Amino acid sequence: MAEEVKKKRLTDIGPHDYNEYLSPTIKKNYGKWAYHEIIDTGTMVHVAENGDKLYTVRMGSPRLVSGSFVRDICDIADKYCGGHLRFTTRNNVEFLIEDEKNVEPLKKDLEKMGYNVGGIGNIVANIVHTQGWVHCHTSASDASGVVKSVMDELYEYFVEDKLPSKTRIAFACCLNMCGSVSSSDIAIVGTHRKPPRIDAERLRNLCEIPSTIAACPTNSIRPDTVDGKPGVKVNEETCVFCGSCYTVCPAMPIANAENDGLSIWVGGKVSNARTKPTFSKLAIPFIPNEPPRWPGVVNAVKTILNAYKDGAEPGERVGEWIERIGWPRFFKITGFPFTKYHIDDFRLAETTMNYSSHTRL
Amino acid sequence: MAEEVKKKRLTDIGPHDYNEYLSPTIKKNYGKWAYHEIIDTGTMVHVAENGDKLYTVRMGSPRLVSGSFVRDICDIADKYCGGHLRFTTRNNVEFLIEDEKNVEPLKKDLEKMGYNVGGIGNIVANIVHTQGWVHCHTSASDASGVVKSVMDELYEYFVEDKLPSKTRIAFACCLNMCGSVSSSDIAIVGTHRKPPRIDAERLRNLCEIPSTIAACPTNSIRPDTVDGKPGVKVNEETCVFCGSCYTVCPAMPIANAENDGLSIWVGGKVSNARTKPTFSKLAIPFIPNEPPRWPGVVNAVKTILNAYKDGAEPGERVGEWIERIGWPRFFKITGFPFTKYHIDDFRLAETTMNYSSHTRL
Amino acid sequence: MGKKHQTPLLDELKKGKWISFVKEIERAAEKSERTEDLLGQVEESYRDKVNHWKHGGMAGVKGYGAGMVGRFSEFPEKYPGIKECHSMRIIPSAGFFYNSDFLRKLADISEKHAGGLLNFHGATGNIQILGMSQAEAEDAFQAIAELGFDLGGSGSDLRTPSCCAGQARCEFANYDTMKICYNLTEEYQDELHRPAFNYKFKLKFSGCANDCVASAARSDLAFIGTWKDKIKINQDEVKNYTKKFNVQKYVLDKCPTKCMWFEGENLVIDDENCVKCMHCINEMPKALRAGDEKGASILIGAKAPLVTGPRMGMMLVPFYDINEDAKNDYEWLKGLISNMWEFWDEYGVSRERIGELIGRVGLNTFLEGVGLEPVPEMVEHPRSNPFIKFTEDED
Amino acid sequence: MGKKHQTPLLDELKKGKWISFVKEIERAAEKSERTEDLLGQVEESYRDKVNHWKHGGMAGVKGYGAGMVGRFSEFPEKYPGIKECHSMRIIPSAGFFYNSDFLRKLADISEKHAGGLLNFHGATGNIQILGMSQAEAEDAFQAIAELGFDLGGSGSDLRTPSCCAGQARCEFANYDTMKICYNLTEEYQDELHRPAFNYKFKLKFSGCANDCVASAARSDLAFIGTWKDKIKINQDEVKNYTKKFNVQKYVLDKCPTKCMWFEGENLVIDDENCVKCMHCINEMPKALRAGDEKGASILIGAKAPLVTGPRMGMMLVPFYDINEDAKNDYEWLKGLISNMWEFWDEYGVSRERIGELIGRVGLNTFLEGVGLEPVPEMVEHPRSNPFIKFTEDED
Ligand code: SRM
Ligand code: SRM
Ligand code: SRM
Ligand code: SRM
Ligand code: SF4
Ligand code: SF4
Ligand code: SF4
Ligand code: SF4
Ligand code: SF4
Ligand code: SF4
Ligand code: SF4
Ligand code: SF4
Repeated sequence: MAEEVKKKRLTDIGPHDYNEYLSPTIKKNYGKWAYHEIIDTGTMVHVAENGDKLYTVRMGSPRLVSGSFVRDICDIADKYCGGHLRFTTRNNVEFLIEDEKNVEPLKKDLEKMGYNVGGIGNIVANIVHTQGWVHCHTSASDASGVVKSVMDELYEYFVEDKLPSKTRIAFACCLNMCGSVSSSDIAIVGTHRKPPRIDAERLRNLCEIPSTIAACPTNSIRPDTVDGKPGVKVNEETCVFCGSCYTVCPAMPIANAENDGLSIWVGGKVSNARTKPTFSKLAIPFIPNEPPRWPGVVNAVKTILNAYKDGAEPGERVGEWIERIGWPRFFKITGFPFTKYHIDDFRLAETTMNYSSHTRL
Repeated sequence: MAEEVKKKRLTDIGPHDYNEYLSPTIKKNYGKWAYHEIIDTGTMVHVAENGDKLYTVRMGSPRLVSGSFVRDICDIADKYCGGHLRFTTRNNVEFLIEDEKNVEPLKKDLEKMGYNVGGIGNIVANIVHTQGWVHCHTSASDASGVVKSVMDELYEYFVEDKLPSKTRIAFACCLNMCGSVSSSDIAIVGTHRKPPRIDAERLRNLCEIPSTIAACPTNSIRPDTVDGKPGVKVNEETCVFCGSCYTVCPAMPIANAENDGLSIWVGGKVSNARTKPTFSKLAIPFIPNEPPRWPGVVNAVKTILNAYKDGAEPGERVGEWIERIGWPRFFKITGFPFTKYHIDDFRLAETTMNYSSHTRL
Repeated sequence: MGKKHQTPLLDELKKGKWISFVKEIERAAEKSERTEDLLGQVEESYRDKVNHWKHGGMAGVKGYGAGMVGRFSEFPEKYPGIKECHSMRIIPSAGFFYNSDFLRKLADISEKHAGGLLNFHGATGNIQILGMSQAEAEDAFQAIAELGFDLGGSGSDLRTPSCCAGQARCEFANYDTMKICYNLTEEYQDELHRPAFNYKFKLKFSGCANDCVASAARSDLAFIGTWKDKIKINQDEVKNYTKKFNVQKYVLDKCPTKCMWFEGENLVIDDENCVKCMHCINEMPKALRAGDEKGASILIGAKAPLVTGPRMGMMLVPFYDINEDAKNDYEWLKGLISNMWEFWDEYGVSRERIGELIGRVGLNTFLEGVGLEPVPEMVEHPRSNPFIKFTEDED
Repeated sequence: MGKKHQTPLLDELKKGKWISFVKEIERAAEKSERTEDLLGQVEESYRDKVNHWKHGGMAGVKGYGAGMVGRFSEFPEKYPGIKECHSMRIIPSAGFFYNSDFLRKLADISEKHAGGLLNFHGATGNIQILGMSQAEAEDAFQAIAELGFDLGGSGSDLRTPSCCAGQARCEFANYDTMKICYNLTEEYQDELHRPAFNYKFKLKFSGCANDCVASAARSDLAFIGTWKDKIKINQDEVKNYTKKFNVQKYVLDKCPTKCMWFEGENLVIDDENCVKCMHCINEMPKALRAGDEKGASILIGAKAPLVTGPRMGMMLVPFYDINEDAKNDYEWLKGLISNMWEFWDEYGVSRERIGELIGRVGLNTFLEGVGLEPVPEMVEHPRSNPFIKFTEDED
């Protein structure tokens, strides 16, 4: 009897077969696409070797969505494209349309419903981001709120094609950096500035001391005896406020209302097109949390984007532009101060120095 | 009385005033040179703003020279250029001639005396090198003998201008690398392959144990007790045979007749012209010592030079050429095997990896 | 029905042109008291400038060690609806292709068993349902399983693999990203559901060097499509492009190896020197296409900054004949992966990603351990320091 | 007179077209028994494939801790002439300019007091006389001093500074390399003669970015000439060059920042973007010249591989107004150097070069220590890891 129940319970059924979700045109032309054309920021067409066409309409998404949102997009998909849709790796929605006639009506419907059509071509791409105050215990800032504030300000760049290249912005609410945040054109990262507080008693019950020590990038955690019992102490001289200890040990909270905020990073990329993938580099070490609309962060991003738009050549990513004009000029143009924080002092710091006399004067 | 003697003794007189040695034309045009022209591999002319001309004839030197050699060049200088001459930073001799008519006779005289005129322009420059078996206790190979063997083979490239750019070869007889060896177009470096031998008794008398331990790049030396007395032991698993311990502690000799030899490095440069200064990279990890004429090393250098000559564009240094064609192709063209030794495993090893999908296939 | 909690700060985020997540939470809150409480707590965070979640906590379904992330409110009395507010991770359909039927049913489940809030998708690629309590987990899981979907990775396990749209909707794909993503997810279900690794392990598949799933920055093992033979040139289309824009300046001059030039009106490519970066093909998709001998490069070790600093994937296998291996159910690859996991298991320490392990023990040690030969493509350049560890066997 | 020792192996090195050091040793040996013994021992090394010197040993002149390198034969009985075979280092004339009178006298001294063998020059730039015994050192020193020359550096001291020919014979020089080299050598005699540092410290001066004295690779402090304002263009000469070679390909395309282009026949340079690399000036010396606001960049920390790997000089002072400071006897620079030496003395450990110290403590700590401000020119790029050490004072 118990056995029977067990058998009925579904488990380890594995991934769903994607083939079920492919539209007829896709199935037919799988692996046989010839080229694509971008029609406008909301629309592109992929043309198969046999001439078949597949239209894609892209729509912005906040990623954190309600069941009602899901039903909205399902309705549209049913109405115009046989219920076929997908999400992109940057959380946009894509409607996969076989009949060209349906493209414009679909877009009109979406706009009527208040959704954002765009995100294709030389635009500001949807900001990849994380949980923030909505769901994560280690967050130094909210995620969705910052993203919303920035996207409101940059909205024109999502719907109009007027940048030198695609600009990929990413947000992470702590240094764990859930996402390709460390290699984005512009990255916004939640940042603490005070050492963890140690709750010695909870620590004894909740934390494994060796793994807590091992979690620290700067070896700032040492074993210690507190009230005659094993504990840890933090060397505040060397602690870099990364929060890694808190990730493994709940008794070392690091969030701090007055001192948490955000740092801004620029010039990373992942693609291998032209240049190799590269990390984002520090632009602004710290901007305080300013909910609900984070004006400091919004302005910083806008400043970078404007400088990029004015200065870059067509096709140049943010980092390629900065490499061409040089970092000193980047700081000059944006007006961001260059500080000691910009000079690396971590493990491989010495490899980031200027080993040459090359300099713009 | 004692005081008087002391006064007479010359001491701390400091550097000699160079002005005494400048020819009239140089004095007159000091800081007022307008341009230069290379006439042939042995001759160039510097033209001053006022039109004055100064001819330079360059002559090869083995650097290790006799008093007789010195007198030879003095005679020439007296005969043709008022006794004015200098040495270059790569140990060549330069005669500084004010009267154009003296240029060719001077060169003829030098050639008659068996000296080598050349070294200007797109040539193989004089090989900068070190003491070797002639004078240094830490040498893993001879210096002058290898240099002589290589220069004999490459002689045509010293006297004829037929390379894409100047090729700077350097030699060091041990990893101390006395000279800009670690950043040469082609570098030849004396290399040990066995750990040091420890003479425990001498060590006690001659060596400071903490500084011996600190001298090791791989932390392979540990304190040890030998016969109840303090000493050191070497972890042969991690020792990289660098000889640094021998430099500070005479009781840890590392030279080894069967296992010493030379490694070959390529693609370094010091100038900031175009590209930044860069280190030479490993081409061949080991070639045994083959005195008196080191055919293995000579062939290796020749192979690199030929490949460079055939493959590089005008103006390209060795390293710039390799960067353009890629390291895989360098190994393919030269036929040198790529081995585990070529993959860095020292301190900053991880920064030398290919962090991209860029690859020639 | 009035609002349960006043949210003056969050209300500011309903303004503006970009779609508002606050409105989305409110839409869900209309049907869910617990999501009303979520709104309330987030408003408090907006006021206090700190999050109000307890650290971690347990959540999961029977037999699985992964697939749910536990989350508990700091103020369970004030916001009883989110006393438990776990998220459930669901393996997506490869390439994120769906139909409306499935999505509607999933929306229903999210409202029935959780807060009616979802992530399409989490940063690793899972569908996430937010606001679930442990009590509902089993039913939610069964409902999802009935739709043919299973839970994704979390903790020290194989994380849910993900891929770009690839051959389904992209002319640039050099191999079938969706097929291999599906195949390996299926193959390694146990590693995915039951954490037994030192730490997380991620797989991502991009069909070409554009790397639209950011595999080189975010996955321990990244598969990036490439080709071996010559780029195919349609000279007529090249001519069309030259009429439209400055091909010399925007394509040729930006080729990383400068291996293209014009001979008269004809474009010539020195393919031996091409590093398959995709740039020229991106700019002139009608004129240029990758060759026929397609495959993938395998990069290893990418990860986020903690503990030793961020890492990009580094070249491990310059050309993996993935299309051939596909015919054998990816046998060669699975062998390699199993060698890697063994090596990682044996030499890695807890919370050490495979990239950090390689950084610690050195690439050579790793290569020997997994049975790969050193090749120059692995390095940016050979070593420049002279500290060579000569070993007996090579004397 | 027959040869004292047979040298069949070394005789092989008398063949060939390049000038033979063996012949040079033989020429010296004709007048010096000890150099005959040197030949014999080197022949043994050629046979045995190892050197035959004892490790180090003492040698020097009164009141100096530097200027001689002790060297003793392993076989003093067999080769009594080189029982002691020290070398004496002599500060060269700046830029290595000499006249025949001095050189002849020096040759005499080398034959009278040593083995008649010399190095022009040692790798640091000293003249070296080889094969001296301690007994002869004082007389040799006095003879040399009478010629107006002094001993050079060795051991843990300031090493003999050196420089390129600079303004004496080069149109590219942006400052007077020889003058500053002379001045600092004079100023720091005590530091040079009496080792009191943690380790050696080297100064080299190159008049421009071509760096003909390899300062960026071999000196703890490297001075590389540069300029601030616009490159001067002679458009007529540019035209002449375009007739001679492909200026676009070999000059403009190789400019590291691509900051030059043609507008019609005229060459235009975006000087704000020029990194003063010298390439264009090198290729077209008649057409292009550096601007008028000349100075030098100061790079710090270059050194050979041991112990932590080779280092290049890194940018410390992008523009040092050296020509202005020259008017004040290099007062500003001497202040900076004294701050550096103090910092090195205080925080460095024995046998730690200043570059290694900076590597260990971090550039910021060093900058604070010596009183320089951080500027973006110092780095290839700002940090990419997020581990920022925020300090109170900046909050
Ligand atoms: C839909 C999507 C793949 C998916 O499976 O979901 C996708 C689709 C396409 N990508 Fe992508 N890329 C997508 C994420 C990416 C990412 C990943 C990311 O952004 O996190 C990258 C790497 C980002 C980076 O480098 O930091 C990426 C780097 C590229 C590039 C290289 C751009 C460059 O020059 O660096 C191209 C080529 C191009 O744009 O010419 C490209 C080209 C394309 C093409 C043209 C390929 C094709 O023929 O179908 C597609 C339409 C481009 C467009 O949106 O303008 N795709 N693409 C992703 C859309 C994300 C979004 O909603 O905005
Ligand atoms: C005489 C000397 C300076 C001295 O004070 O002694 C010197 C003299 C000149 N150098 Fe040099 N360089 C001298 C060592 C160097 C060094 C140092 C070294 O070789 O160790 C370098 C850096 C080497 C490196 O990068 O690895 C050097 C890198 C240059 C460059 C940059 C070359 C490049 O493209 O990378 C130039 C520019 C050029 O050649 O067009 C240059 C140009 C020149 C000019 C044309 C400058 C001038 O107008 O007078 C001189 C004649 C060049 C020639 O020999 O063809 N000089 N030059 C040195 C001659 C050494 C020798 O005997 O061979
Ligand atoms: C949900 C998600 C963010 C999101 O909003 O999408 C997420 C959320 C968390 N991540 Fe992450 N990570 C998520 C994708 C990533 C990624 C991106 C990726 O996979 O492409 C990364 C960077 C790539 C990488 O793996 O290095 C990432 C790097 C981390 C790290 C740092 C790992 C490292 O080795 O450096 C941690 C810390 C840890 O593992 O303890 C972490 C830890 C966490 C934890 C579990 C917090 C913690 O302290 O233990 C977060 C739970 C938040 C919550 O409330 O759900 N998360 N995390 C993503 C997973 C959703 C999904 O499964 O689809
Ligand atoms: C004579 C000379 C080589 C030559 O043939 O020209 C030389 C010879 C020695 N060097 Fe050197 N070095 C000489 C220039 C250099 C240079 C080049 C330079 O100064 O431009 C370097 C590389 C640059 C640098 O300083 O890093 C150099 C880097 C070393 C090192 C490694 C230092 C380091 O920090 O890595 C050592 C080892 C040591 O200091 O203990 C060393 C040690 C030695 C010793 C003293 C051997 C020892 O183990 O203590 C050698 C004495 C040999 C002898 O019999 O005279 N020598 N040494 C050069 C000095 C002549 C002169 O004063 O003009
Ligand atoms: S980035 Fe940090 S705070 Fe944000 S979701 Fe990831 S682990 Fe949580
Ligand atoms: S916050 Fe980071 S640096 Fe500070 S103690 Fe914790 S783990 Fe270490
Ligand atoms: S390189 Fe080594 S062996 Fe040669 S002279 Fe310098 S210290 Fe001596
Ligand atoms: S030879 Fe080098 S690596 Fe080996 S013990 Fe000596 S110092 Fe250490
Ligand atoms: S990675 Fe390449 S194959 Fe995949 S979607 Fe992007 S462009 Fe297409
Ligand atoms: S793919 Fe990249 S490397 Fe290859 S030819 Fe095109 S632009 Fe050049
Ligand atoms: S460094 Fe510059 S100034 Fe000095 S000699 Fe070389 S080219 Fe002339
Ligand atoms: S000096 Fe160098 S950077 Fe400046 S314009 Fe000339 S080539 Fe370009």
